[in-house]
Amino acid sequence: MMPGEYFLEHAGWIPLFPLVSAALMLFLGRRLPKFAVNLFCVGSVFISFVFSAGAVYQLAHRAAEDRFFQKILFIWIPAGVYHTTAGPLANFAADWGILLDPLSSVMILVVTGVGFLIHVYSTGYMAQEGGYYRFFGYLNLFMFSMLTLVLANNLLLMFVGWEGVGLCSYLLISFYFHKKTASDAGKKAFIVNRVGDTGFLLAIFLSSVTFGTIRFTSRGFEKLVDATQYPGMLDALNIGIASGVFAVGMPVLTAIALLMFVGATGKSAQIPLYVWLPDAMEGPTPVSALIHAATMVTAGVYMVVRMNSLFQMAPFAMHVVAAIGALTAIYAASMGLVQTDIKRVLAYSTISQLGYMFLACGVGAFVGGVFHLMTHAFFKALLFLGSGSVIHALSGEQDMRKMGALWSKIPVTAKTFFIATLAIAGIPPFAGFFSKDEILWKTFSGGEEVFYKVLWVVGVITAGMTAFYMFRLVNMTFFGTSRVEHEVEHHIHESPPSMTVPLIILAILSVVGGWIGKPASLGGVNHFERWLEPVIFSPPAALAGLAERALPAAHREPMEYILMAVSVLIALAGIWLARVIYLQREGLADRLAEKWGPLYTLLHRKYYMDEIYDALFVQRTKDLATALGMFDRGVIDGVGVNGSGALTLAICRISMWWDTWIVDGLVGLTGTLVRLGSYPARFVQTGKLQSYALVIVLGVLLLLGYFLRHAMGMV
Amino acid sequence: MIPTSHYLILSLLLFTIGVIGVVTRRNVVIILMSIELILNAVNINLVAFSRHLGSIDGQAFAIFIITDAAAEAAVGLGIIIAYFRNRQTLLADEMDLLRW
Amino acid sequence: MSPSYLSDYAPLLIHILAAMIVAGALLSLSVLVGYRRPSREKSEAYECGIHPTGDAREPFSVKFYLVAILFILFDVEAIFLYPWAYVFRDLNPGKSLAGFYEMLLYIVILLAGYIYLWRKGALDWNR
Amino acid sequence: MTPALADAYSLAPVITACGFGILIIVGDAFLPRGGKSLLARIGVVGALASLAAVTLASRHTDDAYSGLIRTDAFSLFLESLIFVITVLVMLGSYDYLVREGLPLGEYHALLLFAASGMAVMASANELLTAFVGLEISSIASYVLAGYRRTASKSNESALKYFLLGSFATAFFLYGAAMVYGATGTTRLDVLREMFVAGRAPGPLMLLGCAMILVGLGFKAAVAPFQVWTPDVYEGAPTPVTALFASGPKAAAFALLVRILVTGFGAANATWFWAIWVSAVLTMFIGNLAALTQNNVKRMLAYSSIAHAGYLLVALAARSEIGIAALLYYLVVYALVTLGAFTIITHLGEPGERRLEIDAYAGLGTRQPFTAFCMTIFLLSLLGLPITAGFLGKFYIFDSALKAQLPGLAVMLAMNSVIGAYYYLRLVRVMYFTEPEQEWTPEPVTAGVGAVMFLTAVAALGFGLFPGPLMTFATISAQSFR
Repeated sequence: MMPGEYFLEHAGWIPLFPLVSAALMLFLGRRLPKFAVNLFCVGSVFISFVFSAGAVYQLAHRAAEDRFFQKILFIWIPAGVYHTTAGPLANFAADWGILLDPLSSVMILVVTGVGFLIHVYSTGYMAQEGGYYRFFGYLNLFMFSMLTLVLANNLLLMFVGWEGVGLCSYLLISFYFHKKTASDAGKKAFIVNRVGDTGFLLAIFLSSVTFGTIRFTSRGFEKLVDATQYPGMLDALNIGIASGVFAVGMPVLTAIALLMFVGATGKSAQIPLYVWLPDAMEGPTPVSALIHAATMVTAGVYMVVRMNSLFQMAPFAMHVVAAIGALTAIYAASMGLVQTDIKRVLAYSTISQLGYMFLACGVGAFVGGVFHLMTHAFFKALLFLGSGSVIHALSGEQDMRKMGALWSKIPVTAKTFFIATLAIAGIPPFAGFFSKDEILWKTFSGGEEVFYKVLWVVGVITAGMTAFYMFRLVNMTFFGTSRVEHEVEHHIHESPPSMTVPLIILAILSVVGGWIGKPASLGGVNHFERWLEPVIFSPPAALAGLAERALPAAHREPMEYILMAVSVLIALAGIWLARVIYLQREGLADRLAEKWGPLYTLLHRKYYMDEIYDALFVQRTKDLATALGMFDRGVIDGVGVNGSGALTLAICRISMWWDTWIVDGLVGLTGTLVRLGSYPARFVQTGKLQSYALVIVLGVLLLLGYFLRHAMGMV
Repeated sequence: MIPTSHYLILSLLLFTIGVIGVVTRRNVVIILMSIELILNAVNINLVAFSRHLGSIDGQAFAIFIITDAAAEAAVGLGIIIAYFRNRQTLLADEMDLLRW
Repeated sequence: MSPSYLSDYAPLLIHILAAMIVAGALLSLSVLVGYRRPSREKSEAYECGIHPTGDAREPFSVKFYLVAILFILFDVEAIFLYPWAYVFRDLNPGKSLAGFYEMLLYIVILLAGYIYLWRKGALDWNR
Repeated sequence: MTPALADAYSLAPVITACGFGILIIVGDAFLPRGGKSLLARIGVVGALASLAAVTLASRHTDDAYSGLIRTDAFSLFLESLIFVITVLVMLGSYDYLVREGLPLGEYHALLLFAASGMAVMASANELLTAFVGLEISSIASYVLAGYRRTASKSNESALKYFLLGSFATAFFLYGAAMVYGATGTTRLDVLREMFVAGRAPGPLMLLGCAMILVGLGFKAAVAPFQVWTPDVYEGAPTPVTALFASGPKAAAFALLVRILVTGFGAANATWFWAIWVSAVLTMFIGNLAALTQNNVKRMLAYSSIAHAGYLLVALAARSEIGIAALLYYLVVYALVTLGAFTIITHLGEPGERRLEIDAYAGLGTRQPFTAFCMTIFLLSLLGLPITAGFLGKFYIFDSALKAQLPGLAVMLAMNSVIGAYYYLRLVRVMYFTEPEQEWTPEPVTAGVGAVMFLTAVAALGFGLFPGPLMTFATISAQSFR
């Protein structure tokens, strides 16, 4: 440990400040005055930010290859030596430890920095709401979970954070729990995420059996610590490659990578698990900004980049990631074209931009993905906060058809919002331009196959659509004629400084945030790429077929300029179109909607995906459950009771024994058998003692039959 | 000397009669009696095996089963009486307050 | 069938004969000496207090069950005394009385159950 | 130490529990009507003393009573668990008994007898001993299920439990007789020795094994022998249900492991698929049936079935880590379920009126501590990280994967997703729904509060610091080497 690394040494404290504050809020919050809530909650995040900044600063002072800091706080789950069918496995353990490297540095700065601004903003936005302390308690709990997620040094701890952010997301989406839509949305988010989580969990277990460890790397321990004691997955992978155990495209590696990506699709709202994110807009706007735009939803991207070594070893998984990313990008953008709820437009935009990030990862441009993650955090947080400010000014109105001409009435909000829009549309020199351009260029140059060219085309079209729907939003909200309802109009006011100052800071970041990743072709030095270089896995030279992606710089320059120009032009075209349709030609929008009726409806109803999911999964599960009940009441009681009545009349002379047998035995038996085949659950609980005895006897017969068959096989 | 297999077949018959009784009879007291029948089938089995193997363990086992059967009968009749007092019936198929 | 085989049963035979003689003597003595006042009840067969004729399925007091069950319980517990007696010598090697004390403990436990029944009034017919 | 004394040492917990049980019975006979609460205290002291006596037993870890009883880390682990459960059940039920006007003496004596039976099951090394333990605990349980003598539901519960229980026991006995006939012994370790030499188990032996599985499967409430569970759990007095869902289930699984691994280890290829199928059925039936249940008590009864399925997954792994995972999960599940049922007891109100899920509306604001504890229990049952339930599932999952059983592992994961629906439903009702009628829950008394607190601490503590418990479980699992 080098002297003067105070903040690095105490990087483990970074998540703790919000945790302490969250605990305080949830246990004592009700009794605290509002200013104390502000002090603790905003203060704790600020301290976290200071510690993060300090730690990253000290990390940056190390030599590039030394920029890893790992520390095990305590051994969480010691498993010792396991004897399995796969042979003994020594000292498998999951620890509660932190890993600070260039990648997690970027993440903690974004999380604490943007998080702090959003906390400040929330003090203004939530000032009039009930449950103020509860809101901030959850928000701080979220910060703790998110920081645990990004600082974790192993998959299981990361999963703890992963579940933690999911839980907080659930709590915050249903913050207005008296609204049914809000609590439904919360539940939807949670359950959809659980589907993804199952994939992630499977990936963790599969990794543990494959690599014998779930720690990411063994780098970054203090010099005194024997790193071989703490093997990481990266080490296991390298050793395995060297010894030939692991090869590119091995099924088990592909399986792990794909399962992880399933987890990522849940959390980062990709096809097919994206459906929860638009509904998540039921939560308060700062929550949308923090969780559903800037931080939590990017966890999937973070995970994929964190596991980039594994993904690079599984080209098929990479292709899947790229394809799903591109598909999600254009699909979500198309739905964003016609939405009228200001927050929903932004929600689809978020899904679309997350698709971009996965596209980047999928074509091997992990750095580009993280770069876009960062710039997106700036401008998308700004867009959400700005929309919150608009909603605030209009006393809660979210429908863009009831806005317009707000530019001069709420100038700070409008101007910052406009900057963010330029950034997301990819207009130079705003932040979004650099990151988006890098992704598109890397996609185009990702390989010679048609696959990459198609992806590029999709990306460029998406860029145009993005510019279009964002300017549609801006035009409908800030320009044109006012369609604001009369009684609302009088109350339009600019938000208080606690809200506008974060907007201004984020606006500055949206402008300059991209400059650290200025590509060499534009005369810059790509600091961002250099910074992240140590965490990107470069396969050993022995593995041909992976390394050839990096084309020599001399060849790509002319092409790169052309592509850059194309994407800017497309963006400008989108802006122009939005201007024509929504500002210059009154009524054109409606006419177009009419002319393209079915398409419009399809887009507007989000391709009916919610309905399809509902019909396919939700309703079926519910049906199954109710059917069990119905079947019992309907068929069994119907046939059993009525049928036995008729039978008794017909054959009333037959003895009681027979009667009982018919009523409870035979009907029960056939009923039981039928239900055994059809419904696996409540069916047997008829309450009748003898049907239970019958089930037991059937079980005995099955068991005996099976054992006997086995016995005969053995004799 | 009667071969062991005869005892086993007798035991199996008793066992089957007991099981059928449990599944088909409506009166809970008779169900209880059917269960006792199964226990006695077990006893016959054990004693027959005990003789066949020339080991005393089986008979010891049987004694424990006899005791257990008595205890079960005692507790069972107590429960049945309590049930009858509340419900005025002893029919198994009228017992369905608890279901689904 | 050797004579010695039959002679094994000689004590039994004597026992039976003695019993028959004593019983016959007592019975004939009572016939000769006793008063006789026949009544309807007295001339009926003795059936432990139950009417000897009529429907066998007639309901009778649940108390009979209780007493019967208690009887069976304590009666059946005595079954353990037989194997115990059979191996008594093996259970008490040398001069120790370990086997004896073990059975004593068993009886004490049964006694505890008996005391419980008695104090709870299970044996009180009139309750 | 004389042999007789050494034997007594290894049964010390059982002897202690029975001794206190008899003391209570006799005391009940002589104490005046007003002085019965003393008996409850004796009961708690007795359970604690039995727990302490486990340390006595640990001094003599070997075969005892000429091999009928075996005291090893495994049996000590389960005995500790069983008596901890007993203490907690007693603490949680005092107020209930007073509220319902039920006699205190017999209740505590029966609890102690049941616990001693379970302890015998945990250390039985022979089929007859196992049967005696099984019956001691079962007969006490039958009576406990019908302890609310005047309530029809309680009668019905007891009667169903009794008839089906003795039916299942009869199968167990028939199986034991077959095994005895096939091999001439009922001792599990002798059975193991017998088949070590490569002798294959014959049909009679295998059929015996199948029949024994029926009896144990019934006690452990696994499919298809789980049918009685919801009815009996629903009808029994709630604290008794708390016991049923934890104690006998633990003892039954202990016996299942002991018999299958030690006694029928040679036939593991045969019983493996039976366990596999049963595990799948149990998980799905339990979880699916719980989905639409509105009675909280019954819902948790179904949930307990599902958890038995998870435990079977660990058993199907047939490895030491599998058994260790099973033991770990058993502790976590038993304590958490106990806590949850204690809360149901506490909120039940006289006559157990408050059992519907709607009755829990608004608990979050009316009694935050209770709601908080319930939430922890539910999240732990659901298996959310940081709670012990998560780690329990993780260990089982892990053991299944390592035993090359990806199918079971995936189904375990699917089931925990299904479980989320009904566990979270209750959480949502507690916090986010307002009750239709105003109500105030009874204040939490010391006993109930202690149970809630202790089990909640366990649910979190074992989740954050699983080390010691997992070590104990791992050592226990090594008893079968």
